[in-house]
Amino acid sequence: MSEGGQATAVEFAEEEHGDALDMLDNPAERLHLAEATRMVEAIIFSSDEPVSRRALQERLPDNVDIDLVVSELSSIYEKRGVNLVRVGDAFAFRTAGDLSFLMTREAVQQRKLSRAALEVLAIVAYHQPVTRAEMEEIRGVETSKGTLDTLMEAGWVRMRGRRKTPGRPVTYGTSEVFLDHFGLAEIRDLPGLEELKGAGLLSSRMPTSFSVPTPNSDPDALADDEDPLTDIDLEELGLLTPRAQDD
Amino acid sequence: MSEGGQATAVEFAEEEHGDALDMLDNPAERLHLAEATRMVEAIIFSSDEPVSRRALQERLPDNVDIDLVVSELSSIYEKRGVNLVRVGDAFAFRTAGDLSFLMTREAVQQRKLSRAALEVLAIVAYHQPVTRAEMEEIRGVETSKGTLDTLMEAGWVRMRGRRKTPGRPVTYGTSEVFLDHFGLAEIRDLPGLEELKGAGLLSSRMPTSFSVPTPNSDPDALADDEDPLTDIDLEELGLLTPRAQDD
Amino acid sequence: MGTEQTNDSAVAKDPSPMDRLWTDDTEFAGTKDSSLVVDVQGFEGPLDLLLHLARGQKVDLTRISVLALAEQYLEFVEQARQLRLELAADYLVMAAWLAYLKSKLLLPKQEDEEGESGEELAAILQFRLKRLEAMRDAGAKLVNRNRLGRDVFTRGMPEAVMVEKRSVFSASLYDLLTAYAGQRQRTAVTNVRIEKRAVWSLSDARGILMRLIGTLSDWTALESYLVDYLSTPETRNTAVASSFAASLELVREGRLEMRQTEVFGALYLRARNTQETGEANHV
Repeated sequence: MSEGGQATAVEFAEEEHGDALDMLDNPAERLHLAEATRMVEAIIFSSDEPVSRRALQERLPDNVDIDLVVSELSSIYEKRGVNLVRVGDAFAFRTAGDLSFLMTREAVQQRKLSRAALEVLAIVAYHQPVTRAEMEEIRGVETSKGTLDTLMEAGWVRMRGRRKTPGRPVTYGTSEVFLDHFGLAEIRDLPGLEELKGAGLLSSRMPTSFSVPTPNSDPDALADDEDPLTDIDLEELGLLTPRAQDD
Repeated sequence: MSEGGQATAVEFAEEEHGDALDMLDNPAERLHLAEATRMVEAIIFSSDEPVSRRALQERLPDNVDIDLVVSELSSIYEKRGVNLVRVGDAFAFRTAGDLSFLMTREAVQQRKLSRAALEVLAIVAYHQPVTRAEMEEIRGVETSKGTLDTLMEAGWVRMRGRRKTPGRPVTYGTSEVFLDHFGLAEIRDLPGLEELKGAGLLSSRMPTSFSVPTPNSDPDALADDEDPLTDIDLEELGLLTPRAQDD
Repeated sequence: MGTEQTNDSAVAKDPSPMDRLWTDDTEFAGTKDSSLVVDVQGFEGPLDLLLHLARGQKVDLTRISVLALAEQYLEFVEQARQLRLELAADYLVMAAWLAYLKSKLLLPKQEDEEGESGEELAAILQFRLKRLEAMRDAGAKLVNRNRLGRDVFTRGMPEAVMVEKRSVFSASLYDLLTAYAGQRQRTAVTNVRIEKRAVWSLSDARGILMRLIGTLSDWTALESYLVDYLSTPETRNTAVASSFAASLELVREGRLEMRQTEVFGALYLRARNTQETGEANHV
């Protein structure tokens, strides 16, 4: 709300709460005004920008007194958690000023995961435990360090251990957070080849040699050719700052 | 509450508060509730997506009774141009259904659902969790590639998990986006669900009660009834299951 | 609330392609393209066609003449074949089943008969038609509700990003799977060209058999139903060979039983009563 520019809560100084309706003696007129108020409320609510007086006039029946309706709506919302505000010659709903603290908190911007990151994530999920070299082999392109970092930062990918092969490359796998985010009870719930085909995600004309791996159901169990990560490994990888003496 | 529809007479002026407030004797409590209501109003109003109960709980003081506040808010908005609706375990403000005639300008071009897609969507919604094989059994035809894909892309259908049967087939169900889109508070609100269930039409197997119709099993039926099939109401289907004899 | 309003999307009126098919012979007789699949004409599979035929009887589905329905369907398939229309396999599976049903309904019930009686089979068919119709009606009710973005609208100017998800990144399972499938597909060398097939592959035959035996619990001659309806003269040999091989495979897996009373005699098949997937749970 604080960002509202010159927006000011619409003030129709002399008028008090609900006065507009009370002023009308004729029940039919009251009903008419009430209906028009609902319309204006819905229009302003759903519009993606402040709605001008003229725009309201165009969309409402001819005999509607826009000023009266707006003042009525404004008084209805006057003490609510949301107020009707005037921005120049237009109207909009804004969170009440005293509640703006509710809005700013936790306003974390969500970012869309890049295509490359999605691909890497999917490969880690299906092919885990998988090394970076293996990811590259599957994808056919080099995986940038940043992509993996992003996925680890998101908490979806974790280092599992080291492959017992020369160079002892780090193996990657998915985390609990990953399962949670994607609504999977267990990693085995990832759809297999037939399911992907059935859902129309994969062409039904894949070569017969094509396969989709089924990840091990226990994500924590190390494969036969995996060593666990030690603290030393983690330090080496820069993930663990050398221990300071506690207490 | 989700049925924000009756275009009946609206009396704004006198009904500023819902019932919940009136029920509270203690002025301090009333004030407390009124303030909490403003906060919830602001939070839900500010979002275009449904806000979950949990998210509300996290943002409000501990001693706030969310259910009470929401029901209060819901009654305040019941007859307004904007209604509070429940979507699964979340809440959102949506323009009132009876004002749709007014909103045509806002309407975004909706992707046309093919007959097949609509059929599959209905099957997923009413039979969930349902496997692809079961969908095919019901429709008597293979689901063409892309049909499920389209529904998943729209975000209405999602993979739910796997059936605990040999082959562990993936099961499908609907999402919160689906509920929101079709104005349903929960799956139980699907039109005609109870009747269909009662008629045994939601089971994957023919119910035993759905036995071979014997001649004259229904003495009240007109022999020369020529009603076209399209007039069959789902409720009437409930008559098909032989009634248990009353004692 | 919004159920009466006219709806532009989906399920408006049945196009009644059947009527065209029966009345406008010239259009079809003139069609030389034998690859024309009836599916394309507007039916969503054999059950849909049956439902359409059933409506022609103008009675409640419970009182419908299943025998007449089966005959109509078989006649339709016969016509289609004479017009050299290629019918999708599902239609032929249904034809085979209906031919079986018809024989059951016409023949007097034997004392030692196993499996469902003709009346029970007819009830199964009625149940399936009713269930499909119910789903179709439900779908129509669904799309005619007040829909978000068409009849009902959200806040046009959301003020804050409501973060429910703890995660900074947004991605759905669908996004993930699409990315994976797309990527694997790109890298897999897919220069496989599928020629228009004149043969039944083993997996075709298997699929068709599976669908067929799911509904047959009585001994059924492989040839008399399956091959008659499922194959054209040109594909008869390959159909027999593949179905035979596929049925042996299914016997081995314990899904099928096979019987032959004499050397070179007819082969009889029936499903082994395996418990299929349980009832769907409902919310």
